[in-house]
Amino acid sequence: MQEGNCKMSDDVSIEIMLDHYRSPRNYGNVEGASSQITEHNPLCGDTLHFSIKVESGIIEDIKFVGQGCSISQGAASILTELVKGKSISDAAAISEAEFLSVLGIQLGPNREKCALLSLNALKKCIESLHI
Amino acid sequence: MQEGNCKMSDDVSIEIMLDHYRSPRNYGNVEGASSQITEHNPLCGDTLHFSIKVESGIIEDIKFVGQGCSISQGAASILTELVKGKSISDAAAISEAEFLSVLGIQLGPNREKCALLSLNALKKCIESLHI
Amino acid sequence: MSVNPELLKKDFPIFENNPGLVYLDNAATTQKPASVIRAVSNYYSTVNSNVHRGVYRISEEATELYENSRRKVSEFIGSSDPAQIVFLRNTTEAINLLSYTLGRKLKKGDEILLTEMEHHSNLIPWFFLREAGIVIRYARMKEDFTLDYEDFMNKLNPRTAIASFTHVSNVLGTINNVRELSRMCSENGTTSIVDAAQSVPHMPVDVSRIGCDYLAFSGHKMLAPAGIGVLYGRKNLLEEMPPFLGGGEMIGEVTYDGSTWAKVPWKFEAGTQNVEGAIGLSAAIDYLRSIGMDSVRNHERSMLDHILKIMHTVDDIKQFGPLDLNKRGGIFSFNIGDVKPFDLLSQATTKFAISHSIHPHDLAAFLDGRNIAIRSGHHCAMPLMGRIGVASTARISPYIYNDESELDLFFESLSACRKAIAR
Amino acid sequence: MSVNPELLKKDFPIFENNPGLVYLDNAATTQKPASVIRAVSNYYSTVNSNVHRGVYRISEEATELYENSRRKVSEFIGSSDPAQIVFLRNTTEAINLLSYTLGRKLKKGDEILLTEMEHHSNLIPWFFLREAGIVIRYARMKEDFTLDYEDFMNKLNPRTAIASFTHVSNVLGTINNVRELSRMCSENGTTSIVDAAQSVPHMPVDVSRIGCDYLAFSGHKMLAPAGIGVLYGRKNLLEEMPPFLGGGEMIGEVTYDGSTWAKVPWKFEAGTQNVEGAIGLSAAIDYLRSIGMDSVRNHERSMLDHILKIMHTVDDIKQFGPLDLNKRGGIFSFNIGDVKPFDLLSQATTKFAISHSIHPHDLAAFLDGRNIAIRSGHHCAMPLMGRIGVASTARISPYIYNDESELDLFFESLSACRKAIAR
Ligand SMILES: Cc1ncc(COP(=O)(O)O)c(C=O)c1O
Ligand SMILES: Cc1ncc(COP(=O)(O)O)c(C=O)c1O
Repeated sequence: MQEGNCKMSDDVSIEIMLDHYRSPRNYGNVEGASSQITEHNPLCGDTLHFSIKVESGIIEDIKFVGQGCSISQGAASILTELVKGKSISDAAAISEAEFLSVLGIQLGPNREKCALLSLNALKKCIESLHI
Repeated sequence: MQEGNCKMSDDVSIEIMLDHYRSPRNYGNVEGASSQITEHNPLCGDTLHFSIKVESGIIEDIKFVGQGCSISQGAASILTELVKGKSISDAAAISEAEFLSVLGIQLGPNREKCALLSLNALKKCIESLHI
Repeated sequence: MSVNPELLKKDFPIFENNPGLVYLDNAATTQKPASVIRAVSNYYSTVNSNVHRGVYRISEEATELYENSRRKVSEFIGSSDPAQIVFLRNTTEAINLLSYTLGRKLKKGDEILLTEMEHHSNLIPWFFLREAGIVIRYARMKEDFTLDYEDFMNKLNPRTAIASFTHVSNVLGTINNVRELSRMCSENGTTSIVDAAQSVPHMPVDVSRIGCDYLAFSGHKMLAPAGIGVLYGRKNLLEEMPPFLGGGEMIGEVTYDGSTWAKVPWKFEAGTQNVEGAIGLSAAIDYLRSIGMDSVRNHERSMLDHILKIMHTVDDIKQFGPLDLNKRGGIFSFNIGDVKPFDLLSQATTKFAISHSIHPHDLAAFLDGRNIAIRSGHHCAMPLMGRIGVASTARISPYIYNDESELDLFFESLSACRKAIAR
Repeated sequence: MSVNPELLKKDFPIFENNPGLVYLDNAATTQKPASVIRAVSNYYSTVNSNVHRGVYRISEEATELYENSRRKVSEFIGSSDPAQIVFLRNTTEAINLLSYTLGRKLKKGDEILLTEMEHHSNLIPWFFLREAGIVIRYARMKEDFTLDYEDFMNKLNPRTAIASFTHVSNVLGTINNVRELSRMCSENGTTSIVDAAQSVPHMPVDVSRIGCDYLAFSGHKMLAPAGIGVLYGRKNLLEEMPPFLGGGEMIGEVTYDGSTWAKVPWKFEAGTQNVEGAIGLSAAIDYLRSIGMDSVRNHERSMLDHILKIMHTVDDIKQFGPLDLNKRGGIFSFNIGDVKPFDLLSQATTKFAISHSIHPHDLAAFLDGRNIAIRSGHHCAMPLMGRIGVASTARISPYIYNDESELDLFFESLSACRKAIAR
């Protein structure tokens, strides 16, 4: 999205995001998932479904399916790579600011919500493990 | 009210109004009234009570009592003089514009209501004759 | 007179401060001409004060300006009496006022008839009444994106207390024949309400010709400030209604034990009013009148004509709205490829499939990079999105300051976007 | 820092355009400094657009300005979270929102406790609930025009669901100890609501110190535009409440069959918001902060001190308000002579009697002739007028741009008026 309203501090980040959008990693459904969740941003209809498999507190597997803009879908793909193999407590501790800086694209307040949908969905997915 | 917010087109009119306010004509209650009414302007609390005696369609007697600003009370006094002896149909036909021009003072929209309270009260008083 | 966008644009300071800005989101809100901005700041700088009560010059003058604005609105929409014009915040508040006040008289099983193409503002206020057992029904939209009048007629029945319908759909552009709908309602003894948020700013609207009972619109969509909107209602109906908000200005007399109400329209204007908003709206009407509402309508019609002619330069484009220009306001919703609603089952079981669709948000973001402002999303009409089978759409809605060259630029940019981000 | 009215006056264009205007009706509405006027017109000229949804630059910037205004308001009144700040039209709408939403949960026989000194905006919305069998009670005012706290306490009982009270009376100037009242409410399990229309503009107000559940005020009384007001509510309470107005922006998800709601505060902001109003309010807060709310309060206190010292230069003057400056905001209501409520019996039976009273309207009209703007009437507090035994009063309410010389001129003119029109 070379000309998007992300203030493109980093063209490379945008290319990475678009690559994830076009070829999403970890796309699908984890078999025998420990937890799964469907979240969407009612304001724009972006939807994400995460399924995770947790063993001894470690995210052994994570997959997503979804529909929405390049930011929401690309970020979701990036997030799966980021947390796979991490402990659920480490994953749950990722702050919004941290995740945005991982993405590396400057977003306005309205599109930040797209980028953060995946992080919030994952956190809810982890929370629901304990219920 | 030499310095009032009436745009004093006519100092004489103001003096007349003030004179009526200070020494109201036809002040009191008509004995054996054909109709009477209490009206007030809720926006400022100005109150007027009219009583009229009508015979063969002629306003034989009219009196008022009231409380309020010089405009509402002075105008009421002037109105009693104006309609006494007139037919009820003539009295009922007096338009707001006509009455304002009789008073001869230019008033803003908010104070016009004070001046017109008496006319509206009289009209209601006449209407209720027919009920 | 025909509209000269290039000339008009000079009246709008935002374009001077944002050189090259192509603003195509006018169905959301419009820009403000200098004359409106000036009317508001002049008010602050000369006679700003509380209206209706002050016995001093600036308050009398402010009152005059406020009530003159009411008269101007009244004339502008063909109302026979300024007392039929209630100043509120916006269309949304107007429809809520109606749902709260008219809703009180409804009984369990009474029906409210809406259409499938309503904005949330003409849905949610009525949803509230479901708690009381009121039934909501929807007149269907046809395949050509116009309203199914027969279905509307069929759904009008002795229990239909209220029908509320949009004049122009903010998604499809569809112009409904509100005169005909109001007539059907009136014959059925049904109260008719017109959501005119997308019509009053864009075409001549005459309530006496339409014959509806109520009509609502917003200032901010017609060059005026936000925070000011209008409810038109037949005087006798407004008089019968209970008040909505209670407070200063809307009362007759108050004791600790109770209160009487002021006359209409003031009965519905509780608290300190947005006087500057009303004055701004009046200035906006002056501006629109100087152009002429027929000219505004003709301009938008020719813009839409141009759009429908050149849209196919963009591959995979799909548009949502009637193709008959007589039945369509200047609104163009579209997608590139299929932007389907999410469906977990189909999506999770099939392997991720390359599609040619571009999500509307990506379109809007890309176009923003070229200084073109368009809307993307559900346009506050989520149920309609489902009805037309999409998750969301992109939308452009030109106004008097837009011209064909901007539309050409827009379509060129769409094609460029398709190349850049289609997957 | 002490307030320099002469200097501040230069910031307000209305005084330049009305040389010699002595504006003493600030409890009704205040004038607007150039910085506020500029903030509004700058918005129109740079980033005017719809907030929250637009995926384009000016909409993102407008959203940021709007939400920054919310943060600023939140800090200004000591709220711990901007989500506790709901933008509405004015105090009146805020209290109606509460009466409609909280009122739904009340049962026949439940009580609402008000005080005898409330504005119509904090009376009528509660009166509406009487239809449902809700009982309204009033805490008494004492002879010195302060609230009878014992009576308030005594009237709090297990049925008291809600207590709503003014922080500063717009007629008497009485400052109520809302911290104490909120504490009593909270101990009794009663929801506390503070009408802060006359306090937030005039003194430091800190909701966390007060400890109330809700608090409401209006922008136009604190240098900001009309059409923007604030409801503060504890977040958990706002979250529990049902929505008030339905429409765009306040929803989660909508189908033809129902809807979910957005998070607070947006749940309560249906329809297109008054963004320019919020931006103007933010600029007004900047202006007030640059002076300091302590300084504003001290200035008004010294103005009132001066008033109470020189008022007796006018014969037959009677004032209505506490004499203790610690318990009184900058509001001075008075009459010349007795301005009694109308009483047909006594008036019609006695012959017309010369009295020394001057009706407040005549005072105001006379003073207007000298370019002094004061208020006269019932000040939207009719029941209180009866309680203090008058038909109406005159009132002055100085603000930061008024100085002692204006007060002196005012009292001289009062004396002149007495000579000219007493009967
Ligand atoms: C104490 C008090 N409460 C409420 C209000 C109502 O404020 P608004 O008209 O801005 O809603 C006012 C002012 O008019 C007031 O003085
Ligand atoms: C058809 C329609 N109805 C109602 C509304 C609501 O208008 P507002 O947000 O000004 O209340 C809009 C615009 O958002 C609209 O397009």
